[in-house]
Amino acid sequence: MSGQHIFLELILMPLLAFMIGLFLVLMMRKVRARIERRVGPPFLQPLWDIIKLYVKKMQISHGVIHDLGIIMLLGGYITAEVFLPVPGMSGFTSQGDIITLIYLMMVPSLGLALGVGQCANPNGSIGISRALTAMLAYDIPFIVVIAGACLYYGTTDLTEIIALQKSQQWGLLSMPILALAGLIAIHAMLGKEPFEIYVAPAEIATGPMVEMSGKYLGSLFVMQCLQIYTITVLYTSLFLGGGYTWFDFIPKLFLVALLPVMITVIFPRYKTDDVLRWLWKWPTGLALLGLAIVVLQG
Amino acid sequence: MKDVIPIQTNNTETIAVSKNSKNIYQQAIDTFSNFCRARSLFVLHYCTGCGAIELPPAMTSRFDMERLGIQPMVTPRQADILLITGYVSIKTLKRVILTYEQMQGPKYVIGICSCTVNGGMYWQSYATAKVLSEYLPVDMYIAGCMPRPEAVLTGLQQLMKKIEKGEANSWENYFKRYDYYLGNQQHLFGDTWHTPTDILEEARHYHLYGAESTGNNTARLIKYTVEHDLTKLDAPLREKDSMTKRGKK
Amino acid sequence: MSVLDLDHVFFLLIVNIGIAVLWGNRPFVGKILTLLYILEGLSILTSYHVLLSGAVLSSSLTFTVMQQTVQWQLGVSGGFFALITFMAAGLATWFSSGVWARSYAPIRLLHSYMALNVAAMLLLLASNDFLGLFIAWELVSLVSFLIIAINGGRSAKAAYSYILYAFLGAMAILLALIIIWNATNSFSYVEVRHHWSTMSVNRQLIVVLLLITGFGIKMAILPFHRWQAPAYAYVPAPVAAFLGAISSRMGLFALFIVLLQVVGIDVIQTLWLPFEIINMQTFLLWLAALTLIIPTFIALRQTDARLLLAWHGIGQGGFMLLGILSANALGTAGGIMHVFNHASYQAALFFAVFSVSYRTGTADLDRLGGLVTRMPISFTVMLVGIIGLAGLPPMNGFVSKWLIYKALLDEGMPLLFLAAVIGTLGTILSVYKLIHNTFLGQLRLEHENIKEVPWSMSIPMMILASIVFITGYFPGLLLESIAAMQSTLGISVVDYHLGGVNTGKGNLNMIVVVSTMLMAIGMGALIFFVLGNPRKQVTQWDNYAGGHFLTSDMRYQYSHNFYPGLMRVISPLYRNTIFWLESAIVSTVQFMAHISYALFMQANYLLYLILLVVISLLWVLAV
Amino acid sequence: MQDSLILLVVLPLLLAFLLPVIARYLGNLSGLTGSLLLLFNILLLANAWNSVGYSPKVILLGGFAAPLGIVFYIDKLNMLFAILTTIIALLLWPCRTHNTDVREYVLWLLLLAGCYGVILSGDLFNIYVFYELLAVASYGLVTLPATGASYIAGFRYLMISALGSAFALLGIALIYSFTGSVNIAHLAQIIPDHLHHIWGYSAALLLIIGFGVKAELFPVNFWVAEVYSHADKRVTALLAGVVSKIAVLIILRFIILLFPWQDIFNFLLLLGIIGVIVGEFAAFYAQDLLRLLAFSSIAQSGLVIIAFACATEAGIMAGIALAIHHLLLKPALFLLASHCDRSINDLAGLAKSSPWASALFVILALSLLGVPPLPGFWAKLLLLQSLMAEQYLLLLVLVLLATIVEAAYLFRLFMLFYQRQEMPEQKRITIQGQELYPVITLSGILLLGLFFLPLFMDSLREIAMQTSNIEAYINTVLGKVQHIGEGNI
Repeated sequence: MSGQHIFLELILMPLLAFMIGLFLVLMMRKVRARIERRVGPPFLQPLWDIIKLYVKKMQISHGVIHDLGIIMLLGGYITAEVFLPVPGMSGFTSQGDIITLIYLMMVPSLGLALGVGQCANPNGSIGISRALTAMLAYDIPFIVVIAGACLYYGTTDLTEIIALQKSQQWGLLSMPILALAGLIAIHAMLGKEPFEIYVAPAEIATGPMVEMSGKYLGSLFVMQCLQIYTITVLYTSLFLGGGYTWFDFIPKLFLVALLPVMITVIFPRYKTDDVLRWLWKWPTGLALLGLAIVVLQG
Repeated sequence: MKDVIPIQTNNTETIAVSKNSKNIYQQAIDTFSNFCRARSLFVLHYCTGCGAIELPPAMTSRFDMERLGIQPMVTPRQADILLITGYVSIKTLKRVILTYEQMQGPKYVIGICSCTVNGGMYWQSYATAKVLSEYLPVDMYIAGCMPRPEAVLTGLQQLMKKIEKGEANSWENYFKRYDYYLGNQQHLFGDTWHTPTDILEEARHYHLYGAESTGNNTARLIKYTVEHDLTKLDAPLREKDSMTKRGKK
Repeated sequence: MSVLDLDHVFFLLIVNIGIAVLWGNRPFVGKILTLLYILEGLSILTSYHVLLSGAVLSSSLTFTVMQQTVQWQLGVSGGFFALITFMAAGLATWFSSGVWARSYAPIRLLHSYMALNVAAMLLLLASNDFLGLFIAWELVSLVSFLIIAINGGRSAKAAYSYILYAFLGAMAILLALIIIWNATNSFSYVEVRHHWSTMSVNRQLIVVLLLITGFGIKMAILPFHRWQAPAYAYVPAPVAAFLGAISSRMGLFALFIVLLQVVGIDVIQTLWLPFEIINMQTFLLWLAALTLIIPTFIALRQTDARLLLAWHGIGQGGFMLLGILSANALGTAGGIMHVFNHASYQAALFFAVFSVSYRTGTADLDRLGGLVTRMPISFTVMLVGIIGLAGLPPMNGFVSKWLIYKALLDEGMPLLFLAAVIGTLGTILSVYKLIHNTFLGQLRLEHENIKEVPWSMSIPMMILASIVFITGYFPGLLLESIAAMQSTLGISVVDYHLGGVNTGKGNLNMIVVVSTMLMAIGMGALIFFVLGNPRKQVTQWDNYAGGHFLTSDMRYQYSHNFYPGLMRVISPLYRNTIFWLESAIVSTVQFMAHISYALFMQANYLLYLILLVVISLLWVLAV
Repeated sequence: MQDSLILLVVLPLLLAFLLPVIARYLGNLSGLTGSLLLLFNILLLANAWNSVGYSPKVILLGGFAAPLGIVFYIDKLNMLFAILTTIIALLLWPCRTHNTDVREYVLWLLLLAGCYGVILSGDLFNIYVFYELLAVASYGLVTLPATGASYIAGFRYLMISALGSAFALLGIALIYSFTGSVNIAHLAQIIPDHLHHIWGYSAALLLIIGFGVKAELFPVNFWVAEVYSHADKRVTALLAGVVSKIAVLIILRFIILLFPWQDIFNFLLLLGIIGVIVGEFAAFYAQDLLRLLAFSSIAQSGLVIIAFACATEAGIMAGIALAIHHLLLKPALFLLASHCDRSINDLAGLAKSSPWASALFVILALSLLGVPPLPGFWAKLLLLQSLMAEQYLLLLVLVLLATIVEAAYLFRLFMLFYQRQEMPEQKRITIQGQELYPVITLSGILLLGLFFLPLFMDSLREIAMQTSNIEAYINTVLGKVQHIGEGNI
């Protein structure tokens, strides 16, 4: 692969991720509105929000680490995008496998946590405490799912996993229970109700975002786009055979994102304890069952 | 092309504030920015009075603010609009001002209900701040007791138009005419009134320092700060100090 | 290469001890000792290429007893650990050499004990047979006891409990040694390996368990983990860094040598615990996993930064063991690499924590906060350290953990992989608490005038932090020696390059990952700084508190009980079982002691005598 | 040449009777004569050591041949113990203490004569006689401080010891009534095969328990703690170091030559291990430094007994090594502790007032604990090896666990010594002067011996080989003549 080609992918992959992420966010808001019998936001609303936040005339920072956290957060997700294979582009996927990817996805969380910590707002700290707790909650079923999938495919290389699914069958069909557990895990990962303990606007004033304004909040919006994209692509690659072309890839992403959104609207919010208990009970149990089936099969 | 206005600070040093006259690119950017700002409004409801009850219908399925790009937000840091519904008592006003100062410009204030216009049915009350615009630069009043959601939405749409035209700049007045607003605030809260946000410093930073930014009232504030040597500890201690003093009275 | 290279190092160590003992109180001595440690490290490093080729550095020191020739030679594994030791000791001495040394009363003891520790450790690392290993092992235990007890008070108490555990371990090793001797009539590694199968399966099982117990106690594997955290937490900074970085890894080194070189992982795989319940390897792997998880979650509950780090040290030891026992080239490499990585970031973290407590006088996580504006260097070091400890890219902790994860997945051990990840998640939670409660959040009123620590303390920290980053960027630097180690031990060798490893089923190239991260962070910075208006920094009180006024005497810092929701769920799991067990044993011993003493001192001795004779005669009649 | 070794016994006895007379003329200098005597004894022994060589020798007293005559048996083991006894006695010789009573010298000399006699004697009755001599002398020595406590301790000692002697005598009587002989070599031919029944066992038990009193064998050692903590420290050192080891030596001879039965070995193993465990536990509880050392001494004797009870060459070697180690080390420890005869809690911060003494104490105690590479470790290693060779796995574990208890109380002690805590002026303890030179000599021997470890091990193995060679013993004593009568069995 030529250097030029790689460079192009380095720019293009995050950019595409951002754009698709914008539409995913839009879809989420739209679907939510429609379920609530509202019209919902205009087509470019997510973009307007981000631009508006970036062009705020006053930008309040709480210190260098506040800025650094935001930069880490953006940088972490931009890195993660390059390690996610999409149709036509595989970036650096062969240089870092799915384990690397999972841990790369934790870097933005750490960045956010640092930035929020520097804000010195107790609500923000509570939010981070809850976010990390939630991470402990949803990562356990998620890791079991990943382990099961990797065990089934016999590799941790995402491109190989996709290729295997193309030649055999989708992970969804061969490991339906793991796929279900994974879906619940990514629901929690997206931080949607009933798992949105760390945003909790009515309790802790949106937690980590409480002191975020202007482009800081804008960057968080960007992060949200990239996060949804990353998670859905990861799930698609693991269970839906990745994409042959962008035309079947993007619908898969939307489908993956759609399912949690459809469910989320009807829920209120769990307590932190309940999130932990629920996620450690049901999806983890399902995932372990799926893992057992994988182990017994192979 | 720059014209430099020398201004007087509390440290009696002269700093230069440049005022750019805009070229065409900047004008284009400004136009686009205003376009986006008008289409994405985050609202912080400061629901102190009865008018708050009219907001949920405006947000939910009947009227659906979100189709206009208006979303509720819960902290002043994230919000563009401060919606003040109903009467503002003096005690509440302190919080309103604090919240307003923590919002990021461009920021807009909408007073809903008659009470924010002239005190409404509380005009005789000793404990109510009657005219909100004496303490904060208010962009728009939506009168009525209470105004219906349609009125609220119409008001918001008018504000959006103003923003898109680039006319909703009254938030700059708070910096440019800080002395005036501070004076009114001091009139209500006493001479030791402080907030954590250093408005003069911000005005300097964002080049919003005007001729009326400082005056007798800000001098009083600065004097108090210097007297109590609270520069290092900043606003909070001053606030606490003032509160305890008032308690002694 | 001259044969006397190791003599040279030993000589330097003796000089080191001499200087420390004689002039330890002088202000300049710390610097000289640092130089000496560096010199020692360099003298090993200069002949390191020889070690990499599989040769050894031998010493002329030798003696023969019981037909066993005990001699000292440093192989590549020993050399690798020795380098870590010298790095830790050198930087720790440097850290302690400045203004801190002038205020610390027993500085001479500290220097001397440190030198003794290093010397004893080198003896251990260079030992070439079980006898030499055991002698060095006991020496290491004793000098560790000395250095742990240095502060008296709480640390002396911890040292006492340490030495008892250490003796338990030593006795277990001795028993194993005697059993081995009985079967093979030799102490040399080669001979023992050769005659290993002469032992019955039960004996093999007992020996392996005893060795694991003995060496494991030093690295505080479950259920012998209780001594370590208090022992490492209440000592002065350099000591804590040194102990946390390398001292407890001596156990790992010994286990590594014994299990992989002498016993052989293939033997362990074929051993079964009684009733064939569980394979020995699986048993040990789960022990390692528990050693990883339980101390990590105990660390999560700590409110003292030093204790928190010390508990994590135990947990990371479990990680290393997990890697080494996985019987996989990647896993072994990861386990050994984690020793180096852990040494670097753990020392950095201890230094950072002690810098804070040096300036503020406390390491209580409930009494700190917001120090980032006052101590930026310490903050940066701690940030690098916690990213390493948590095992996130781009720091070196990630690489070794990746290797271990990968090995566990490759070997088809998904549950152990899960356990490892749970350990990592727990680590992330608690290290964030560490950095948040120390450096982030609201700065306290009493810490307004705090300054950064002096250069003598911050330079070693920065060196460690850069080591953490560089070995994360170029893990091949370490993998080279690890591959050499694996080939000398005759186990499968990891396929490495400068940037990481190729497995064919998922690769890791840290050069690409880190470069991409740096570039992406650059892009992030570009987006952040170029777009939008310049930022304006505000004070920490300019903070949204629901419209309330924040005041300087009520600085809202969210620090105590940082994870309440999690704790409500998992606190019933903290049962202190081992604590109760330990107290039960202690009470039993005291009871027995009382009885024995009473037997001698109070009872009617003549009665016993007559009774004994009568009983003996009865017995005789029975015979 | 080796016949001159009779002088070892004769000269102290002679001097003991002459000394009151000498003292009348020489006054305080009379103590010196004892030292000179001991020096002479050392020369004598050193001279004899080479000539003993590979084959043991026998001295026929009065020219009568064994089994009828009285014999002194000399082999390397006996010589070694004699030499060590002499050296330690020389080091502990009380002539430097002020106002030493001449009676003390006499008692010391009697004690030494008893020791030599017990070591060298080749027949049961002589052993008994010298043993009694030794015992009587030690009663006197124990009560020398003339304090109430020392009298009580002495009385307790006397009671147990007397009972023990009675048992021993009973045992000898039994044996004599069955065999008509008291010569060990002769008995070694008869007893193992012909007395392998109830009376033989009874005799064995009575002898073991009888001599076990001095050997600090488990159930008959209740005098140890009291006597050691209240007697003069030099006497304590001698009793703990030398006398107990000599008694163990006798037991070793008995079980090797006379009663080589597995039941007896098991019995001794049992007593030994109980001794070790009870000793260590009691020491763990002891709040008084001297008692602590006394209990540790019991435990160490238990270890020696265990080693000997293995009754293999390796076991004997280990036992001798342990015995020599303890014999050199315990006197030093007791002397170091001589000024610290009170609650160990009062010793907090001792290292500050007497740094060298505490350092020495710690090193010696570590050797006691068996920390490598100190000499104690090698002795213990030998013991463990011999236990393992006999597959006494449980015993091994118990010994090792007891070591942990030992570590617990010793390290508690060390930590008290090095506590950073100022001692009150009036409580300050220093270890100095007279006690120091024997201590330094003894620890010097121990630590320097470390450099000759391989050499030492080899000679130990040789000694063990010689000791376990029953044939050689019998041949040496009885000559080539193998036609000894069957006695009256």
